[in-house]
Amino acid sequence: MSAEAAIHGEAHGHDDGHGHSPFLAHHFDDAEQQYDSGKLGMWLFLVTEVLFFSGMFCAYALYRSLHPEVWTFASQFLNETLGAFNTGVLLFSSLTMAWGVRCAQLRQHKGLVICLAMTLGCAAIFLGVKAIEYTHKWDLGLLPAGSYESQYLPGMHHSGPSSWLYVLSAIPALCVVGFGIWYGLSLAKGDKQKSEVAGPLLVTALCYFVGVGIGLAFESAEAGEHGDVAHAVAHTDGEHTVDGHAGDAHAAAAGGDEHATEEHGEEHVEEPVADVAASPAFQSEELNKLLASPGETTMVASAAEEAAQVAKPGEATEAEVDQRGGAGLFFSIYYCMTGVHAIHILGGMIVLTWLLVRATKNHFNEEYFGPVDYVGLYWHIVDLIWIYLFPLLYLIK
Amino acid sequence: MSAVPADSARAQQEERENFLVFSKGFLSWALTLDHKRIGLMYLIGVMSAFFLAGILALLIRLELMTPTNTYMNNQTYNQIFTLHGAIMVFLFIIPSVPAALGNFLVPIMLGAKDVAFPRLNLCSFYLWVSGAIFFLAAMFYTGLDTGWTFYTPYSTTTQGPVVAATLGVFILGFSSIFTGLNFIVTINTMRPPGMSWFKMPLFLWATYATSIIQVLATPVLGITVLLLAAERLMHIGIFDPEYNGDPVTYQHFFWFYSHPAVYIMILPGMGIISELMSVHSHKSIFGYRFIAYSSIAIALFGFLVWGHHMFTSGMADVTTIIFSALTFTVSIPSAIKVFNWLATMYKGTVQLNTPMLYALSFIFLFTIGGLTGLWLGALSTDRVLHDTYFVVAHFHYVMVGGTLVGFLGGVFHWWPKMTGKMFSELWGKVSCALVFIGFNLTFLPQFVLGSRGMPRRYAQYVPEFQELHVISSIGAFILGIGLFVALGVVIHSLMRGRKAPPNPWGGATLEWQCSSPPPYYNFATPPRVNDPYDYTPLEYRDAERGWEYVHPPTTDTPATEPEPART
Amino acid sequence: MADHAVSSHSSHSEGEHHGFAHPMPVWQLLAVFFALIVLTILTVYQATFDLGNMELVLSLFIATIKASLVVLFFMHMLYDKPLNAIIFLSSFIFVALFIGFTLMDAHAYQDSVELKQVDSPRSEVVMPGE
Amino acid sequence: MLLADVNETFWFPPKASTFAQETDSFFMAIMWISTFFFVLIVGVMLYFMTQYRRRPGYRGDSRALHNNALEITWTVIPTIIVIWIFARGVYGYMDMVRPPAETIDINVTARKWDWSFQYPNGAISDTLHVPVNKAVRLRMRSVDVLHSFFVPAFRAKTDLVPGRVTTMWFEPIQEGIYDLFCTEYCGDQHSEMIKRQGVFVTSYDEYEQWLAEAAKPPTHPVAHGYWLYARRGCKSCHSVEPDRRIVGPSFAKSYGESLTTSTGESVVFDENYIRESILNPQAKAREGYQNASQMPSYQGQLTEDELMAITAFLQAMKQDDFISVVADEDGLTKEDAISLGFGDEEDSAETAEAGAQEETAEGDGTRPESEEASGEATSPDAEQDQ
Repeated sequence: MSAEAAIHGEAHGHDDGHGHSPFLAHHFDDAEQQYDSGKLGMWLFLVTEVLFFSGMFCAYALYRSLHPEVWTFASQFLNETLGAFNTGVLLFSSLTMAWGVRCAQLRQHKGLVICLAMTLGCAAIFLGVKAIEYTHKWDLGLLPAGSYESQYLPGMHHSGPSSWLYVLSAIPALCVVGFGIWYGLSLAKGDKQKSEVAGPLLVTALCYFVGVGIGLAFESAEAGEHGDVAHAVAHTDGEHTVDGHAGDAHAAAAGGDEHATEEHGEEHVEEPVADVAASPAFQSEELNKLLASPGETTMVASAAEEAAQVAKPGEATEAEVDQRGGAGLFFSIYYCMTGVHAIHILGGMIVLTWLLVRATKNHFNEEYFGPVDYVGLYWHIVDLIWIYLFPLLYLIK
Repeated sequence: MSAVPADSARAQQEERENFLVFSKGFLSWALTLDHKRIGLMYLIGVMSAFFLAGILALLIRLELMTPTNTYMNNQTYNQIFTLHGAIMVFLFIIPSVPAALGNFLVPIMLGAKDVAFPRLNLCSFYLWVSGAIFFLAAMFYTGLDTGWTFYTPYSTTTQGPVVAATLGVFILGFSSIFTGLNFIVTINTMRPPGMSWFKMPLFLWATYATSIIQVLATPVLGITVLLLAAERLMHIGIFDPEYNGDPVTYQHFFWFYSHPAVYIMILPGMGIISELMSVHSHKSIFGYRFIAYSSIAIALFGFLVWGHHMFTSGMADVTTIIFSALTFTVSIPSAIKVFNWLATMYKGTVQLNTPMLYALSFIFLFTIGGLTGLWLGALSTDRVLHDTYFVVAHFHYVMVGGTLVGFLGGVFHWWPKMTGKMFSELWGKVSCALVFIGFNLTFLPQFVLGSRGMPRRYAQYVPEFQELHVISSIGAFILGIGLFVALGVVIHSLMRGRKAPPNPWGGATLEWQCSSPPPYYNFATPPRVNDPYDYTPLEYRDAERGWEYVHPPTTDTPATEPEPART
Repeated sequence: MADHAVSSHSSHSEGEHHGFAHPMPVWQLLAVFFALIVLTILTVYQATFDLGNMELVLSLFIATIKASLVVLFFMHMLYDKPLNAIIFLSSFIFVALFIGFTLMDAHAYQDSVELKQVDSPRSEVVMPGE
Repeated sequence: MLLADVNETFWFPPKASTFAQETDSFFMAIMWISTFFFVLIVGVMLYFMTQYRRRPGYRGDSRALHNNALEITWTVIPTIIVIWIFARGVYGYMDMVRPPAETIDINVTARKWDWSFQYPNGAISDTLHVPVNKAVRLRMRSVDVLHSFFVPAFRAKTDLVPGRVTTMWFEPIQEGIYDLFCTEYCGDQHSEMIKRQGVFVTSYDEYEQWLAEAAKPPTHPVAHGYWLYARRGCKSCHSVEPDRRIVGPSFAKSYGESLTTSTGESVVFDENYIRESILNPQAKAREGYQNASQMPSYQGQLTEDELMAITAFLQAMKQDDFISVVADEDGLTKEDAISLGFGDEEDSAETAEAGAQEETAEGDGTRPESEEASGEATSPDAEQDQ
């Protein structure tokens, strides 16, 4: 082995003493040992990912099993169609990723670039849809426990895409412009390798807006036809608009109650009543509140508190579940789980871009495809986590 | 064989190619991928963290000389004990043995050129550095007063940089995960031919077990601190009773990591002792397989016992009893190790030098630490002793008497290999004696304090306890002096130390087959893999003041002399 | 270090030899993908029925089948070294331990919990979007 | 003074409850087992160290030894011992968590950084009074962070978890005065959240007598306000000496003053401000105190009358002579109150003596009085127990 080449920190990873691959690190004997080490390392990393997510699954299981009525109430605000669509998108990206590994192993460079580009595009669509889901909930006040806003109190009128969406879309928009310019320049210069990178990246950035568009379309379609969500969005979109009456909290809360009972039908009303009635802690808490309230002046009581007192213990309806802030806990867990998952998608997009650059430089072959395989493993575990998140959050009532 | 010219040529080459001086300049260290240099940088890093936290410990002991506020107010005291605990745990004990000594030793003990992922290794070091800077900056900026455990809801309501500190812990956690991951892959895929699992040095078994815990447990700490940060920033309400969250659940999350982390701290120390006891008794290790299996058993059982930190926290009775039962299972493998170490000395040739004295101190102190765990595992006594000074003394006996003393023993043992310099035996022994006496004087009285009911984390206390606190404080200063002497010994050896032979102690593990310090490529020729505890072919050479193989254990390997350099 | 320690290497199936690479056949990839899509549709469909407690079991059962397909084929676990599979699957034992103990404990002490009403002040929050 | 440290030993505080005997003998049993193993291990170690040390003329054997019988022995014997320790621990623990059917129930509320105890007849005190040889059950709540109730002499300890009611019980067997500690870290004054000689174990008659007197609060609003100040947790953070800061601002000479809040607003320290600061403490934090540890809200814990009484007390804190009386060692005694005109003439005669006695014993100015009879809404503690 040449001593010069083995100097650590200078030529690491470029020791061609064994002649097989320019990427064989000096401390490995052959490409297979290197590949196996990397693969073992990646599986171990996936183990840490599983345990990392386990904390949130634990929180989910805990609070779901303790407060099932909250889950029943809150999960109706999630848009199943969008969830299912996103599941499909992620599954498709998994397919293209797995196909990409195959291409790398078979030296199909063109195919690898296309597969990676499609995977990136799917990731962007996923994030676009997610952006719609998030901003829609933010507008409705469906926020984590500390800032959750009751769905039975007057609030802001919501219509069309919110300004949050513009904020979230700023970076993808910048990406479209930047990658567009880069793509144009590389085409003009005739730099094939650069244009092979810039093109897919431009498509990826555009895919985000495709996702946003699809999300908007589904969201409004859902709001139009589906009873569950219509109920949720009722005081914002529908006939029961109560905005502008902040002082009239009493009436609004009552109105919300009736509305819930009417639209919701037998399947949802029965359960929460039984559940809440079965939980004496809530009852006594409610009683305390009522008993303590006569002594209080209105000086510190906000409109919200007044409305809270109006909800009588006897009528333990969805409005009560809502008021108690338990629904906020659901959304805390929802945002934590999907948010951390979305961060993983973003991280995956960064390493996919790195792969794309290397793929255009023809780095991969049947001896050296480790990076594609490892990123593939990572991408699949992100998909795998979503496979569980989708039914747990969106489907199970 | 023209011995003299060949020898001097070899010496010159060794001089030129040793990893410390082979390439020069700041960047050659800062960007190095060499596991030995990274190990040394870690060593300096963790020692600085230890120095800082040690000074804080002395400040605490000084404050506790009197029952009232001596020179700190309560708030300062709370911040200082938080800093002491957090720095010691996250910046010193967890990375001390695995990251500093482990990085240096794991590849060499395997006869490999480097760890499996050198770049990840460097990345892990910089994560540690940035995590440390972040963490310290956050805590010194306004002062964190949550205790190192960040219990909710105190940590969600107190003023202070909790979010920044938890992010620091998050980064440090990743550093720890990457180190563990690297070692598992290295030990799995890079063992040399002939080194089967049961021909591995026991230090590697201990490191392997530690790495398993690092990979499995640390992510849970990651998500816990992340959720805690979210709790503070967005009030997600999972741990905060204000929003019907559950503080006891936080404790489950936290201890699911932090109890196994106790074994991240002690297992590598046990691995060091296994090596030291065997080498310095010049005696093959007793019950190799029992020690190896007990390391793995401790690592796995360690995941089942986290609840014993919560016996009074409001856990349900049934969980409490189950956790108590499981807790006792983990005491058995530790006992097995101690008995095997003792039996190793039987009929051996015990050399009472500095590393061996540290190892014997370890056994003494760890035995106390382990046995006092019996009171805390048993439910009725733990109800009384929980959160008192008894617990403080117990875990210091394990963490300081165990890990720190083991770490110091390991540093002295491998110091000649790492730096190529011998240290002063006399002063080394003096440091060991001071550390031993000072440590016992500090923490033995705390057992009595605890059983009499002195609660922990008290800035002020009732006057009855003063006598014992004063004794404890005096001990702490003796301990501090002992540690400074130890520091002086190693610094002196760097400047004045005599050149170390390749094998000063007569060790049979592979690291003693390369020169001291090793060349940057570790081994000029692939080392002979033999039983790591077979000392029969080793012979002491007065001229070199070191040990050499007299008859190679296998016939087909080349002569002892490495081949001349191939350039 | 002529060869490496972990020498057992799972056999390369199907006679295709690309060094140690094992390219998945295209039909397998497509079949797995369509199976996943069908299962997704199935799980969405079953969610429209009210099955009570069975719903949770059924949804998770379908999700587990989907996850197994992804792990076995897309992640090549079927063709990988057994060690990797053992490592990955054993992580779930620890997840089960963690979740199991925490849940068991929280349920056992629930009778001592007092829930409080959390104010959800819609009118007090100024929406950034307005 | 009734200091009950007569049976204090080197290892243990006084044995003042039924748990003490069992726990202490178990402690000593583990001690002997541990001592045996420790002496064995260290003895063998020292023997081997000297017997096999490297020395001229001695050459040890370096070959491996192995002995499965020995390995099994030192695996099995410790296993049996720890099983016994576990079983005995569970036995003692079951006793600690299973209260008998007949108990005296006392509600404990912990807040940063004080304890308050509510007795079956509604009396609230900041010290714990229990009769000897009767089982006592504590139902404990925390209003802010984790705390832990620990009386070393009773060998009893349990954490208080906000959002939950934790219970514990003990049966005192020896009359005396003991210490109470908080053992779960709770912030700045954690080490002062103790009741130094604040746990009184008395005969049942004395306990009954104390209870009857403790249930009567003063009727004069100022005295009532001070009474609340001393036992509802104000005292641990707010001093009554001018300009002395414990954690929060001093109460002395505040009423009617104009203050600056942390947001720079100017407010007058008047009735409304007091009320808001008690019910919603973070709304208008005073400048310089925004980084102080957060005060818990008293929303729902004080009645209207009690709020009025506290306001009256703060109003009285303008007067120098009143400040000097309440700021001295004994606080506001009955005689002081009468001499200042805040006394309750009708019941002063019979309770003054007992009250004064109580003062000197506790040294913290609490006095026996009863809860204001204000309908059902006495305190949330009382109701949540229903």
